[in-house]
Amino acid sequence: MAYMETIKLETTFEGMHDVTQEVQDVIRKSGIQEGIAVINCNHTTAGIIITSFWDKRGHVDIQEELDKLIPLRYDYRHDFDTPTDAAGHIKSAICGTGMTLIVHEGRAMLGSSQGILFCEFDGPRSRKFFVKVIPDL
Amino acid sequence: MDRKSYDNSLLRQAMSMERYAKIVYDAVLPQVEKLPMKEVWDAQKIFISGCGDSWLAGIAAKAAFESVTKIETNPMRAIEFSRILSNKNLGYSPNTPLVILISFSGSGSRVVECARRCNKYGANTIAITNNPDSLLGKECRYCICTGLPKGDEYQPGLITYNASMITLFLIALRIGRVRNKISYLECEDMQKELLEHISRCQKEYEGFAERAFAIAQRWKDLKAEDFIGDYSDYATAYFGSAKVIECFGGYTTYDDSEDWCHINYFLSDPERIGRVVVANEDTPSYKRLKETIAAVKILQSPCVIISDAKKEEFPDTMEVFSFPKAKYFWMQPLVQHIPFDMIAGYIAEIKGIPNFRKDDERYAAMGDQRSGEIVVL
Amino acid sequence: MVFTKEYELVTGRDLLTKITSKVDEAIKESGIKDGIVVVETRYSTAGILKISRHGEEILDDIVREMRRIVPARINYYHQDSPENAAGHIKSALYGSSVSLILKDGRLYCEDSQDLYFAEYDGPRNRTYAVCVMGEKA
Amino acid sequence: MKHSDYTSSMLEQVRNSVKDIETIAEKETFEFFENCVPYDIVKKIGNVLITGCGDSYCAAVATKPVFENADTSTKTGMVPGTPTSAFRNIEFSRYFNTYGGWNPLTNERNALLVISISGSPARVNEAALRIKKHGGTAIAFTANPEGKLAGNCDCVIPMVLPDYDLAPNVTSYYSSVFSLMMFGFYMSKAKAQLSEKQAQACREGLLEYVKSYDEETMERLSVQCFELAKKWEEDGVDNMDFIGDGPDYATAFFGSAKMVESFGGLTTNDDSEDWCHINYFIKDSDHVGTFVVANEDSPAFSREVETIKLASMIRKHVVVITDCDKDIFPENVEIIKVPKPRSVWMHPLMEHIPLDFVAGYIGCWRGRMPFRSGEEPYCQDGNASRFRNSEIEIL
Repeated sequence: MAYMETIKLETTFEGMHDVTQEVQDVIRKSGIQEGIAVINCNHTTAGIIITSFWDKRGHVDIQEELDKLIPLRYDYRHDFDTPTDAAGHIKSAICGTGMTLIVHEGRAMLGSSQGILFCEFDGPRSRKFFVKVIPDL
Repeated sequence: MDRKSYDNSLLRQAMSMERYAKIVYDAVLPQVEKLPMKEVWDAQKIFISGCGDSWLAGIAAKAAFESVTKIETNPMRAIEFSRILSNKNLGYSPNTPLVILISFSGSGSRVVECARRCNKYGANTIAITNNPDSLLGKECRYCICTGLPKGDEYQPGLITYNASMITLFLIALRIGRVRNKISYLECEDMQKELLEHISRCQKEYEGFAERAFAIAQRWKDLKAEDFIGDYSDYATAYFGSAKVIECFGGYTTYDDSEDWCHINYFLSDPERIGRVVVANEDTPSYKRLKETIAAVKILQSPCVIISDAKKEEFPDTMEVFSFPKAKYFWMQPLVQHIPFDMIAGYIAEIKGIPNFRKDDERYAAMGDQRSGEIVVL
Repeated sequence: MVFTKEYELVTGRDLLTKITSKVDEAIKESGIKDGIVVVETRYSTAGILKISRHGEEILDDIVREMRRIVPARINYYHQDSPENAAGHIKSALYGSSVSLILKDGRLYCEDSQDLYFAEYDGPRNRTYAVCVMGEKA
Repeated sequence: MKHSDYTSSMLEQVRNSVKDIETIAEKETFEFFENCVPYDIVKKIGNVLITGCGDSYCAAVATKPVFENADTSTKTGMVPGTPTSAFRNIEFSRYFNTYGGWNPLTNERNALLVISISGSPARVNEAALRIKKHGGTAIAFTANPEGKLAGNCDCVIPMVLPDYDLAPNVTSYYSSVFSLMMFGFYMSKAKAQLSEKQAQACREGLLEYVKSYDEETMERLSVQCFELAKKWEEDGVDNMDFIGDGPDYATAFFGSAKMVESFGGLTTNDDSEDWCHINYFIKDSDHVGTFVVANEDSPAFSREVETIKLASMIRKHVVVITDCDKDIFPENVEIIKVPKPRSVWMHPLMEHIPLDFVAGYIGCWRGRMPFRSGEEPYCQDGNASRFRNSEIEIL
């Protein structure tokens, strides 16, 4: 039986929020040993990525480099909201809003330095994302 | 009767408006320029709130905010903002809405309540106050001090009303500039024009005072004053009514040009009700206002018209206070309340009634506005 | 001898205003035939550019690329307005003066290039100066 | 003479309110609204704008919460409704988005509810034409489905209006309020913000509230208001001050308008906070009558209680219209107790009744013609060309 849970979090402005433990907890709670886990968030100015947790200053680098690639310009065509929102849409599209993980022996198979990050490209906001764990047939 | 012996606070304040405007302008401009660009951008909606005159300053500045920033702007009664407004309107997106809270002393319970409610839901707040160390100044994310010298004469509020408006206008210009809705040239010109329009009008006041005194003598025994104005000019009308009450406790009522025709047209004893209409030539409802003035004429009420149009535009039985045209129409509320302030001030002085019913000890029951209960919903 | 003349103009948003004829006028007025011409503006959100004469579309490309390299971001440390903050940088990077060689009463670049006043935060009232140094013939 | 010996068209309207609303309700069912404004039009409404002149503007203010909070919860709400604004007619037709500019992204999601019983004033027609010019939908609430306004709107809700002689209108107000509230439920139902069952419960709650103004209650209110009005006439009360917050401000405003229409009385109105800053200082406090609408579940109730205390210290004639018990208020204020509805937003439909009674009785004594008809100088504009023939400008 597949298992799904919604995880809520309060983000900060351009915050990088470690959600590795939350995801692992859902997988553990599901009781599923072998299968896949799908993570997705339903926001367009946030993203979910995997990156190294060896040095957390690297997370700031990610936001900074993204900001250089996709600056908070005020003259995007999408000017209905704010520059942060317009740039956030692009950052989110590039990073992706979810991923699929392999579940093995009751855990997501992540490398020793890998972790899952919820990236806020606007914020502070109330956010949520979904984790669904599906067992092998 | 010698006008000089009927000097009063509102008149003195009106006469020194230019000087105070300069003080406020110089104090506020550098503070406004420090408002961060990102937060200015994040404002998708603006609320302006405060009690009494401060709320009116918000209404007076609504047209300015809309024309200069192109952001939806809602002046709101303090109690509506803190208790009635649904919290869905607060903090639904980062730093939005932008809430501007106005209080000269910064200590009234209700505005503090508004600020705390914003903080609870994540709205961005700017306080406009003369006391940055006040509770309001501390609760808000940004505090703009109007910089009026302590201890001068500010009651009943006139200079403080103007200070709020000047500050609001400068904030609007800052937002418009950051969002590139007005160019540098326009912004510079508007800033300059703010003070220049006040100076230009100041020259008229000596003559206005003369006429105001004559009107005050005729109007002192009227039953009530009825004020009419639309949109931003509704603030001018409402403000006039507030001054009547503060100065001599007179009976007043107010409405817009359309609803007046449906309701207040029917007030009894029209010949004993003084009517005041604010009708500017460039306002979109100017023709409507003129129709309303025609209806006032039917009733033969004594009538004062405040306008930037020529005297000849209106029936000759009516007293017209013509103001110089403002280069930017939204600046008119800065000055147009002056004629009726003068009239109210003179009536009070002629009748010998002190401001805020200080002659009647029962009214002292009001006590301190700070003591009210604060409820954060 | 040294001859200096100041000119005024009203700019538009992102507008490149051709000033070649004014420079020529200053040179003629000075009567100098050989030497150096300097064109400079003293504003920090404007500049003087020397641009190829090969078609109007080059001007559009230049404006677009200048904006791409220095976007009008809302998160500069300098917090006047996005256009203004970017304008300071554009002015510094792209230069606010040019020096030209004057030979036999003609500008060395006369056949191939035009001089432009570049506005980075307009519209505004601006001035620039042309200075001609050299020997009268 | 007893209170019931006095009759006038206005008093008749008040006395028959319950019966009349029930007649209206019989016709105005959910099916009725569905026939007037089909589901697919209602569903795409993203922004409700309500406007009208005079009383109709009051009805807009009174019913705003119903649209905003589909769940019609008692406190400021959480459940998504539809963003709603109430406009003074002149503000909508001349100023709304005039300076800020219209937003093409949301224009077609705007729906303007224009309220006018006769449909003839220029300004309401102007408003309807304006919203259509900018891509929105105009929905008329009118008792004259053949009238000008109906012709200018995309959809028409033909209101049922009982027949009375010319008088300051009370029927038009409660029928507007009821129709708007019902339309609010219908819209929330169509947008699936309320379930079929919840919408029905809202309607039933409302009708139950109407019924709670039973004969006994009406009799009590009539007597109390009669005595009150008599006392005020004797004491020479010559100015009335009305206080209310949020939807209750509509009641205060409406009450003040009725005094003007009925006998030309001088009135003013304000909210409970600003009253303390301004109207508190009105002179001659012994001759000012003050009405405060203060219901227990109103989010502003605690402020209203403070304001009532203040008012009672300076004024002799303070009347509180409330659904809660006497003991919370100072002793020297007169309490007019009105029935408590299931939810606080229902109040504006009925709580104006005491004010209407006062206006009606004083109107009888002063012997003024309704709307001063036939009286000089008012009659010089007898056919109300001041608002019927006003020039229409569509901005």
